Amino acid sequence: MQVSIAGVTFATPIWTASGTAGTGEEIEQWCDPEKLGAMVTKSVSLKPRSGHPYPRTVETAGGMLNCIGLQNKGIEAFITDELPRLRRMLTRAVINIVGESIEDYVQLARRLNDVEGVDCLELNLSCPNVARGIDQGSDPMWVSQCVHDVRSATRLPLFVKITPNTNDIVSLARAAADNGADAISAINTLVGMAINHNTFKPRLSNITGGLSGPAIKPVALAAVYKIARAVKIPVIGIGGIMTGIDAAEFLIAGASAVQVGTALFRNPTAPIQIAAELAEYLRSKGLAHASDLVGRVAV
Amino acid sequence: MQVSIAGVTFATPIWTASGTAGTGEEIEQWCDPEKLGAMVTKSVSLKPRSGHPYPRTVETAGGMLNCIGLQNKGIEAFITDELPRLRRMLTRAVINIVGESIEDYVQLARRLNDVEGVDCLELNLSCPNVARGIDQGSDPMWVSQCVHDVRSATRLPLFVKITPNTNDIVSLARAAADNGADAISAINTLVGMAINHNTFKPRLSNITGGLSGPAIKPVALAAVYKIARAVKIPVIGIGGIMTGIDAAEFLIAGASAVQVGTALFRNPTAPIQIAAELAEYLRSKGLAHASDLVGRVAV
Amino acid sequence: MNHPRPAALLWTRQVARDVFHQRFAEPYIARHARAGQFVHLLPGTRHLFRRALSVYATDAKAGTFDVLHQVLGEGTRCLSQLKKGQTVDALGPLGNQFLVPDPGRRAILVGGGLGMAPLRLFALELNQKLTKRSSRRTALERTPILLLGTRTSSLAIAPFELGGIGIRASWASDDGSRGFHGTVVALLADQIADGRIVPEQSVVYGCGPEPMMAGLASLCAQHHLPCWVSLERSMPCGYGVCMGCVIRTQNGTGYETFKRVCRDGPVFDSAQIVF
Amino acid sequence: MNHPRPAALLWTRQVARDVFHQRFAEPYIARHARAGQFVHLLPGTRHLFRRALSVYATDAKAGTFDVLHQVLGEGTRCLSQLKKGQTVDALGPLGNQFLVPDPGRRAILVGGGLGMAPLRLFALELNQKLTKRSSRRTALERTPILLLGTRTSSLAIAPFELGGIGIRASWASDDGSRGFHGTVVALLADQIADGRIVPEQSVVYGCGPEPMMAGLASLCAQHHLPCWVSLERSMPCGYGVCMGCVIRTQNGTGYETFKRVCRDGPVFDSAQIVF
Ligand SMILES: Cc1cc2nc3c(=O)[nH]c(=O)nc-3n(C[C@H](O)[C@H](O)[C@H](O)COP(=O)(O)OP(=O)(O)OC[C@H]3O[C@@H](n4cnc5c(N)ncnc54)[C@H](O)[C@@H]3O)c2cc1C
Ligand SMILES: Cc1cc2nc3c(=O)[nH]c(=O)nc-3n(C[C@H](O)[C@H](O)[C@H](O)COP(=O)(O)OP(=O)(O)OC[C@H]3O[C@@H](n4cnc5c(N)ncnc54)[C@H](O)[C@@H]3O)c2cc1C
Ligand SMILES: Cc1cc2nc3c(=O)[nH]c(=O)nc-3n(C[C@H](O)[C@H](O)[C@H](O)COP(=O)(O)O)c2cc1C
Ligand SMILES: Cc1cc2nc3c(=O)[nH]c(=O)nc-3n(C[C@H](O)[C@H](O)[C@H](O)COP(=O)(O)O)c2cc1C
Ligand code: FES
Ligand code: FES
Repeated sequence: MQVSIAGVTFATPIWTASGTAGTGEEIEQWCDPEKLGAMVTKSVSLKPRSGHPYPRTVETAGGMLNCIGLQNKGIEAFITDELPRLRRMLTRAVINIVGESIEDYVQLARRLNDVEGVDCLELNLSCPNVARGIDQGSDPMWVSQCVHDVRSATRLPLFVKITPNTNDIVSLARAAADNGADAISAINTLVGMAINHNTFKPRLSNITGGLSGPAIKPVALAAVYKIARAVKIPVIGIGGIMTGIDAAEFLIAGASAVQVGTALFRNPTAPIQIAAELAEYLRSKGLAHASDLVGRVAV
Repeated sequence: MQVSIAGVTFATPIWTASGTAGTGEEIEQWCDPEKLGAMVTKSVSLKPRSGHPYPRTVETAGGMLNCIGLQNKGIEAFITDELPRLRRMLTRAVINIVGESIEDYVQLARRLNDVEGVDCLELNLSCPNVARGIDQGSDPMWVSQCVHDVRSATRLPLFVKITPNTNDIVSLARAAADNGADAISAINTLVGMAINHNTFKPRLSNITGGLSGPAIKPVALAAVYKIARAVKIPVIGIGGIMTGIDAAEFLIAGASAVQVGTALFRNPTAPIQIAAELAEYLRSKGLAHASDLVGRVAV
Repeated sequence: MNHPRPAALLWTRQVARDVFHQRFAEPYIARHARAGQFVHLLPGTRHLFRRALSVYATDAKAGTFDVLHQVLGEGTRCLSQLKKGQTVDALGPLGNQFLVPDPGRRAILVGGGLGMAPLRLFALELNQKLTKRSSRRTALERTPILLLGTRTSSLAIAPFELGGIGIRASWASDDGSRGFHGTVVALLADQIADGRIVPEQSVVYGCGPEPMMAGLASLCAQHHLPCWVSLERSMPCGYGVCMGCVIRTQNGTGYETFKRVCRDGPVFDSAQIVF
Repeated sequence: MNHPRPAALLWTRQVARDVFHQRFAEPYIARHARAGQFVHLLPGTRHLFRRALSVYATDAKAGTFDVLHQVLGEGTRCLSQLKKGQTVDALGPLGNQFLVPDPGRRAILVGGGLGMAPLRLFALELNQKLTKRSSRRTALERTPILLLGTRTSSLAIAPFELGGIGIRASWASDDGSRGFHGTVVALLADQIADGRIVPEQSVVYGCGPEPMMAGLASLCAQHHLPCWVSLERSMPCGYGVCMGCVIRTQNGTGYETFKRVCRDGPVFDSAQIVF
């Protein structure tokens, strides 16, 4: 099930998604790291962030909303406290970074250049829970500039995570690909809201949040399909993956690997289980490698 | 439960959504028309359209995809075959029109000016299943021009149905409001896809389709909330409404009325049931009118 | 005004591997359902769509209707696991029906697998109607001919209670383990060839998998044999509003290119259909 | 490596309107769970999130654990309707635990409604531990004091099996229908005022609705009485990865502003919390 992306090999195409598996410490107790394709860390910013107050999550039909608001220790504490353990973990470490400006992203990328234990970078250009997260991330010009500048600042394999809150996700993917991204991660969450009909209050402290889970799988699959046909770099599929069959569908649509997010909340061993199911599926189809499935969609 | 929008009164704020209740003939056998706030008809185009081949629908987690492709008789047959019965039906007739160009919309609006039985027009500027449906509909300039031109061509109350496949639905709503729309209908479906993991084929003949149902309710609610705060005209909420409580949440978010779509497939009496549940909810809150709930969200 | 109705399960009988015969109490459907029509059942709260099942039997006096279904996915599994006394939410009866043959023509019922379900009810209807007007009819017209196909003998499900009225099925099996060796369409061709079935004095009614219906349609077209087929589609609504369940029609243009199986069918003149 | 475990229902007892006491067979949780910890149960396939319930009792030998829960919504309803022998998917034990008082201090357990559940297990743990080292302890330290609050007498649920080890609850009720007339926090204030509880020789352990915990925290702060509270949050994951279940902390800045109830808690020093 090994896959190779941007010259890095991953034990399986099933990875954890940013913000849904902490920084490794917790997930290590449930998943054998050697069986994890990669650990994608929670977005880290330059400065520590408190995130939004409680309530931060709500269950919706087939999905959930969150407005965590990027609570994280900041890059320095991350490097001191988290990276050493991540380095010891026998899986790939994909460090997801988030900024408020292009300069932030560049600085974060530079800082991670100098340290050990970082296998790849993932730029979160798509957080719906911070001011301007979507405004910037849905502007192909801004994405071009941001990826271009980060690319100049680092030699690390660079994944760019883009937003589905757009009329044209393909342009965003192209903007990233044309400026040196090594892969596109798609998708982040959709903007959504829930209201308490008794109190008339929004169910999230930040009023709106990001929708994830099986509910958005069709949106993610369409995005991956379109992006995979439009760019030459690999696509990493994300959105509502709960089973090995779901993962297979993303590979068929054109993803070279997938990330598992919300499924981890329900089941801390989800990535391992999904990988096992995918392996079984590949066997049943007589396919030797996961890559044999990639982009096989029959249209 | 009576509501008034653009000078037209509706028996209840619970209407049917375009494309989900036919043209009245079928729904009449299940719903007492007097208890329906309005019947919004399937989109009608200038020329007859065959729509896309089967398969056109697929169930997804908490929702469904469709690529009907606007199968309809065309405006002339619609006026001859359908409108007379609609006129006899004791409910409001909202005629939903769809075109490929602004000129199409103008012509359709003009044609419906001359005939009787049309209470309101709804412009479908948001169909994901036809070429350019979303490209045009997600461009605020195009929406401005289209609404402006249609407004000049008709005196009928004008509702504009906009797409959620955008990074900025508020701009689309503003474009419509600033050019004479009487209300904003939000939302249409989200672009999505499903793949058969056995055959590797897309599950829809048109590859991608529109996602509707409870899965998209959070996206719809966020759209309604934002639009209601940005424009002065009424908002008509659409997306995943299955119960009276769902409808109440849309009113609280700022909708003056709602449309019920996918719920009709599961239950042909859904609008009547939802209206009864909403009435019960209003009673339980000690509210006399549905309008007492509109925009009451506590932020 | 029609409405969804709770139908209470009276019993479930497993009649083959994964195939279940169930009887529900619901007087309205029991009274109104005709052969070819279907009920649209909500198998549980998890599903958005209902599941369509042909009406297999009715008892207007007792107020019951039967279905015969094969467990394919989640929906039919839920149904098969219902407990006695539990209810399902049912719409129906929906769709059009099999119409009796014109005078002088005999009904040839051709079923594949579970497709036999609506044909069985039709055989009973025919028997009843033809008995009433038996004075003006020949014996030949009276008794429908029933041809049933199965993959193999062990999967064959015989329609229940037809023996009592003198209707017996001729079987065809793909592997020759039961009756004619070949498809049921080949069996029909065989019976036409040897004169047992006379096209000018017959009308064919078919129900089964789509490839079989296509084969049946083309055989009948060849022999100028009128042929009605019952078709299946995934049905989001079942009552005509979603336009999801469409079939392509011959010579149709524009809006008429596609018809709705749930409301314009499920029974179609096979000559009208593009398979 | 830990993993989700199927826990089989042994029995359900309804102990009040909408309140159920259930025993599950699951040896690992039975052996490892400590007072204050919780299990995270998947009530059925319809729900995305699990539901957190405090461990109410354990029997390491028999390999069982108990929960006590009130039916609030779909999740707890599903649980309450489980049939004997059916399993739920369980994570656990999760979270931190109540720690025994420092020497010279007596445990005052203050519970509101179902909040009594983890306190009951803690009372048993304390009893066991203190019995072992009883030679070095005074009787005063030995027996925890248990104060329980209820809205009204008819809703009061007494913790089971504590009588046998000599721990008896003092009750407070909002309407005076059982024991002290007032909240359980007022009862504690009362017992401090009349000297039955000596702040310098006590540690408070509270579990109950958040407003009650806030009141308890502020009373204890006033009397410089150490106070541990068990808190509740909606918990998407329950094991620390989602950052959804947070509580605001005193003096916390940046990342430290919010702590996770599921992993940093659910038991917190009340002085650290901003209610
Ligand atoms: C008019 C009509 C009459 C029918 N009569 C019978 C009958 O008497 N006995 C019987 O066993 N089956 C019958 N079917 C087929 C039956 O509806 C499907 O087998 C059933 O819907 C499968 O549902 P599932 O949840 O078990 O399977 P899944 O595969 O999980 O269903 C997934 C989706 O596909 C749809 N679907 C899958 N297969 C079919 C199919 N062949 N036809 C239509 N929709 C499908 C379902 O509605 C659902 O939306 C009939 C279908 C139609 C349209
Ligand atoms: C550490 C911990 C221990 C708990 N111990 C117990 C116990 O021993 N007995 C008991 O009856 N209850 C306990 N609860 C509360 C219990 O988890 C909720 O009552 C339950 O989740 C409600 O689920 P529902 O589906 O029935 O209700 P719904 O209201 O339908 O739940 C909807 C959503 O809200 C969440 N939710 C709703 N209320 C609460 C709440 N008060 N706390 C946390 N999440 C909530 C649910 O997880 C779910 O995501 C505990 C909670 C926590 C965090
Ligand atoms: C609680 C939560 C927190 C998240 N935090 C981040 C984050 O910090 N950075 C990021 O790039 N994506 C974040 N995401 C988005 C996920 O990585 C993923 O893109 C999205 O949830 C869709 O996948 P899923 O449906 O499998 O959850 C978060 C998602 C959730 C549910
Ligand atoms: C099968 C189907 C057909 C639809 N056809 C149309 C249409 O012709 N015109 C239109 O404006 N919207 C159409 N819609 C969109 C609905 O009117 C509605 O905006 C959307 O489905 C969201 O609402 P819901 O979740 O309640 O279904 C269609 C939706 C479905 C499911
Ligand atoms: S199933 Fe909806 S039109 Fe036939
Ligand atoms: S519930 Fe996920 S971090 Fe606590």
